Amino acid sequence: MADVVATAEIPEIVPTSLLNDQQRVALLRWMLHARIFDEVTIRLYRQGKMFGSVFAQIGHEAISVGSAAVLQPEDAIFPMHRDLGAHFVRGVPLRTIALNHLARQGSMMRGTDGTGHYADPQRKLYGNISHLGAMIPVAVGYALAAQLKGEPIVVLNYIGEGGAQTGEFHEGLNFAAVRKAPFVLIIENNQYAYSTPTTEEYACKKLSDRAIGYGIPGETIDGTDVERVYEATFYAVERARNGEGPSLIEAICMRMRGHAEHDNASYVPRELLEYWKKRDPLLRYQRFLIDNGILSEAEIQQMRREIEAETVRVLDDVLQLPFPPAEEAFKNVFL
Amino acid sequence: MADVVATAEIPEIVPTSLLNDQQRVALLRWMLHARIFDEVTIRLYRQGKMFGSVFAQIGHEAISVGSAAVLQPEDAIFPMHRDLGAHFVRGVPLRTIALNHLARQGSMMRGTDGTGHYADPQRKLYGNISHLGAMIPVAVGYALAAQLKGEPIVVLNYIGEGGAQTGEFHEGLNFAAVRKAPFVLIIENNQYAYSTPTTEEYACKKLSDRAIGYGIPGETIDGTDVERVYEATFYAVERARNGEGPSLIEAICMRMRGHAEHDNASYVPRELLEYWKKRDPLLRYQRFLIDNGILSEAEIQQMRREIEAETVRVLDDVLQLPFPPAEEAFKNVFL
Amino acid sequence: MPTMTLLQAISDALRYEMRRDERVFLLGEDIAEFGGAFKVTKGFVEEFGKQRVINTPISEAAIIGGAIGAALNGLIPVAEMQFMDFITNGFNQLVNVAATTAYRWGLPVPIVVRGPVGGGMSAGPFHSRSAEAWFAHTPGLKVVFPAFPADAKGLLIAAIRDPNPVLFFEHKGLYRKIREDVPEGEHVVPLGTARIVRPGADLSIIAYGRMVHIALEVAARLEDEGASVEVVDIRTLVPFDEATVFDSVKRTNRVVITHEATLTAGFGAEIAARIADKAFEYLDAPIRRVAAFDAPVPMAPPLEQAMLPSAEKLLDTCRQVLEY
Amino acid sequence: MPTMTLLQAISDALRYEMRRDERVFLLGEDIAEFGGAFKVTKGFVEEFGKQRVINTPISEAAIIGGAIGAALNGLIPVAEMQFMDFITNGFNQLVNVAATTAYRWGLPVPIVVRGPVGGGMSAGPFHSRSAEAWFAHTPGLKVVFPAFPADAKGLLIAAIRDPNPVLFFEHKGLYRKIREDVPEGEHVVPLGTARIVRPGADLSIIAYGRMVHIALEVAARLEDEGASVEVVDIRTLVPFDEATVFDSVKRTNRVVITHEATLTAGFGAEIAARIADKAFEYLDAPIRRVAAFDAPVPMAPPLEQAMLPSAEKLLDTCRQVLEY
Ligand SMILES: Cc1ncc(C[n+]2csc(CCOP(=O)(O)OP(=O)(O)O)c2C)c(N)n1
Ligand SMILES: Cc1ncc(C[n+]2csc(CCOP(=O)(O)OP(=O)(O)O)c2C)c(N)n1
Ligand SMILES: [Mg+2]
Ligand SMILES: [Mg+2]
Repeated sequence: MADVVATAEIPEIVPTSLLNDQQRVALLRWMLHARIFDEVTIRLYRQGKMFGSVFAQIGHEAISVGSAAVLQPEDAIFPMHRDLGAHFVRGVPLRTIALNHLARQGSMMRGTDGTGHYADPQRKLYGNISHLGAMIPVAVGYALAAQLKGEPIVVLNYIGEGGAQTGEFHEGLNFAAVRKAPFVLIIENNQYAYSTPTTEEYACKKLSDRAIGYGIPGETIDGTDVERVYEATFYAVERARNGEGPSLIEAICMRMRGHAEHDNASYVPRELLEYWKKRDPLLRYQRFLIDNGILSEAEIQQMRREIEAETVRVLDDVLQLPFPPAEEAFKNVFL
Repeated sequence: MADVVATAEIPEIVPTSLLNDQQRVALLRWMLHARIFDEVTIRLYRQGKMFGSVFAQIGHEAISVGSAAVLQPEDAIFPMHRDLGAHFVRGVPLRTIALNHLARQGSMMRGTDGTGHYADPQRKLYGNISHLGAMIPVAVGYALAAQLKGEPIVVLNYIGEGGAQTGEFHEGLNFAAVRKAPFVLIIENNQYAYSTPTTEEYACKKLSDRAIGYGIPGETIDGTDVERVYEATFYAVERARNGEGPSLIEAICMRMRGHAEHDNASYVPRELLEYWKKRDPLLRYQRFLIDNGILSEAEIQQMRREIEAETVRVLDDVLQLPFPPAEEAFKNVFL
Repeated sequence: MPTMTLLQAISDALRYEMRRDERVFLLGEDIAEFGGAFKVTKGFVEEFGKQRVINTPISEAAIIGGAIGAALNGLIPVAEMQFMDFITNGFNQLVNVAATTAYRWGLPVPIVVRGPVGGGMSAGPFHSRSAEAWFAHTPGLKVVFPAFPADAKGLLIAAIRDPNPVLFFEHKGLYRKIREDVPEGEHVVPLGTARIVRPGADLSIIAYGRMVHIALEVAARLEDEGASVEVVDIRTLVPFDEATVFDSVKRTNRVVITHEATLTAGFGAEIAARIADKAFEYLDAPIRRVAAFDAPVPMAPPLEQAMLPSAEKLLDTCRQVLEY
Repeated sequence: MPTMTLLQAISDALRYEMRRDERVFLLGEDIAEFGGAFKVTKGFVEEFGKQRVINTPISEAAIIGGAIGAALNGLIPVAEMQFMDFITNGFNQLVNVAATTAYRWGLPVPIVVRGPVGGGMSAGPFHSRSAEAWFAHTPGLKVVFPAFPADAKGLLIAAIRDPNPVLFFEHKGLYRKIREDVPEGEHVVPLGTARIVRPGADLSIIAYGRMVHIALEVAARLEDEGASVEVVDIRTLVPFDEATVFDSVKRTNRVVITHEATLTAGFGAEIAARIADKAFEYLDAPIRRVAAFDAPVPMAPPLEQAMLPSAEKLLDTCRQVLEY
């Protein structure tokens, strides 16, 4: 893999006619939000000020942002653990995200859980659980219910290429296909499942080829090109909304950090990271926007500064907050 | 489905150059054994003399017999619940089969379980458990162990098209593919999972297309042509033995009886059964052997009579035997 | 009041709830045209259509996970396991997704997972398991195990209306065997209420499911021997009605607990432990349990009868405790 | 004797067995070059190669099922769950295949499934569960839960040599916290033997896993209050060493049982039930249990501390029982 990649080209951003410039700026803003949240929490983690794990999603921003941006507010989204971008797209306030991630007083999860595991039913966002694959059947069931109720919504769900090897991936996707559920599944193939390279996870060329075995469309795309992700998701969502059933999209990217911040990822070959650094979804999109006169370098820097200041402020703030009180432990086991 | 099929042709037996006439006669004998065992147990069931369920495999004989016949004695086989033919091919005595099916004293399972759930480790035959799909990872593990030990054996495993929708199908087959385990999986697609037609089980055209998503060869074949089954299995087994990894074969057939004998299968369209009756794997092979001068009608009838007499005698005999004594219940929970 | 079998009462509850509330729908293997392996949903597809009576692939994780997702989207799914044994293939969905959603998200997951359990019909190790204790040990799941048709109806209706995930165990040996008058229409038995099915003064048998009937048989035989035996049907394991059980023990001072599940770490242990803690001073004899021998459920009748708890074993144990 | 942490002792047992018997091999997620999430198998791939230290896809059913199959073909697999919580995804393989094979086929399934469990480090509901009772209630599975490094080594070696499937629970809170002398080389602790880790006369605390250490702490504090408290580490849940436990209770006449798993239908109930049956006449006080509150394990420290059993709660309960 490392050899193949070292000599590989950096693909150009393939602009889609589905987006206007205002939307493009929004995409960048969400990607910046995600990237900066990671940068700030990584810093806090190093300073020993974080709580819980930091699953950075650096390298994934184009996937969660480009796909979530396609959805309507009524559509539902079931992100995985590197989809912070999608949370921003759905309009979850930074403070809410921070409260939940850090399990602080005021978190929707009352301290029972943390990271991105929360649900925001108003925004139709349902977080993952740790068990990889578990949310696929659940997201399919959500889509099935919409179908039964005659509501024209679509459910967008994500899984890592590692999680795609779970039994629940198979059962969920097959069930969706049989019922023609309005369901789109994006595999975020970031080359590793924790320390395990794709060669030890599966043996097919493209994971989107799994779609053939479910009788649904499948496509493998550049997951570092937010426009490409938007476009592929757009057609899959349209298809689902039209009652034509689910689709599978494999978006290729690279996990640019360790599995979580405790992991220095020394098992990842240097050249691989070098290559993918050049394919950074955020930087390339910034360049694209500048080259096309949509934003200036200065405007982007300004945006960055604002988001960074806000992120630092919110995280610092939230870190000052106490954890929820002990009594919360005894509530809501049953409703 | 029913419409498509009503006008469909009955395929000719496609003779394989891999078989000589002596082997062909053996194939017929095993198929007859399987068929007659079903006929006799169905009769006993109707007379209220059977014990446990009768999962007839009428319509499946070419699959279990044609594939199992490829194996060497050192190879291992993990049949499903309609693979009685494979038990005969492996050389399990009729009496042993009957003792186990009927959970009688002398059964290898000591009365703890019945039907084809037994294992005969000498013959490298490991029965299924009821939970569909469960034996796939187990069979893969068996193959993996052979690989680790450097033993050039192959593991042949079977699953219904219904069982192919379980998570364990996915996890098992993917694991086999990643490890290039010497493993061959045959999906016996008999159009129904209990009452559920294939349209409510999966949405792809051919289940062998699932192989693409595992990066292994896949092929859909006529499961009513024992020569075709032999040939397809032969090349898959050869490939596995050469260290080239697993294969997936989908063998198309029809379940000619109910799910088990309590079920009159009224949900199956008449025309479908009419069509498949003409495609009977046993009768067509008999005709083929006669047409090619390999056996005469009379010889076949003679064979049939002998096997039937033996089957009736053994089953009658075994049915006279007591169940194992109660004390067996308390043994072997742990070894 | 019509007379119904346990099976009919369960069908009746499902039909009643589906008529009353169009959010209720069913999913499972072979439940549509075929009406399910035990015919609990026979005729349902004709009345409610294939949208509300959904045949699924053989994918228990998809069935249970799908039910959870549909519940999150406002529906009330009742999932059938063809045999409860197969719940092991959807185990993760129940214990990790369904059981934690209220706690973590504050959102209701009003699903019911129901199906046949239990032994006694030579169905072998994979069609006979009594698995309720796994779920009773999983906070966030309710566990119901009726013994009588009227209770089955009332409890199933309560389970469907409960905002929490409920496991509903139906002993297949009782499906067509037990018959009684069942209230027509609305009939709710609140979860978490035990019932004294036979009052007595000298000994309490605490039971659920099929063992309630065996306990009644044993109580009748002991009456002939001059002992007055109370039988308490706990009906739901979670929530557990401590008050009724403790009250019984406090009156009789002797207790035998029985279930068909295997002994070790079965739910009977929990009942015994609670009594040994909170009703300790009322006990005049050791707490005994009568349960299955710790083994898979074997198929051949002599083995199965030996492995499962029987009236004889229960009778014997009751005599010992009475004589203690 | 070298001093080892619990984690080192576990690595040592694995290494020792792999050197001794080439049929022993490992499989699990990230266990090869990476050495596993907790580094139990660090350096193993270098010594034993990628054939005997197998990285798997994220497929717990394939890991456990694969182990079973390899065992049927003559090898001795030790499967790691990255966290024992994920065993729910391979549950069916354990309870239906592994647990029934000896009974049905008379064939050994010498697998060990091991991995980290337990709470106390803010790891949340999906990385903290203590799931041993599910398996203790499944006949055909052995269940081991060591508290000390030397025991962990000796029990793991015994587990690997056992012809039956064994679940081996390692409390991750003890991995690097507990350190003691561990015999080099051969060291076997037979499964099914409890150990009195502190003798006493007035009260028996029956514990396993992390709670043994808390029990010792509590016993020390009670000594200052003039009470002599015995601590029994059961070490294996299945098989269960009744003799040692009963003997202790018969001497002290008072008992408190504790585990980190949630209370209801936890293994403590089984211990209580057995004592309430077979050691009833020796009891001078109710049997009390100290366990986790019936909820998922929450993440935020105040909640988690409140939910898990603590030294304070154990102390309190012991005082009550002593004063009874
Ligand atoms: C069922 C299950 N098994 C194991 C784990 C432990 N685990 C957490 S993340 C991870 C790797 C995930 O890889 P992938 O799905 O590719 O997502 P990525 O982290 O690479 O984005 C593993 C093995 C888990 N969470 N769930
Ligand atoms: C995991 C699981 N779920 C449900 C069942 C109940 N069941 C037994 S056989 C069967 C249908 C099997 O269909 P298929 O795999 O196509 O095999 P066939 O009987 O058609 O040969 C079902 C649903 C089971 N045995 N295992
Ligand atoms: Mg990955
Ligand atoms: Mg079928």
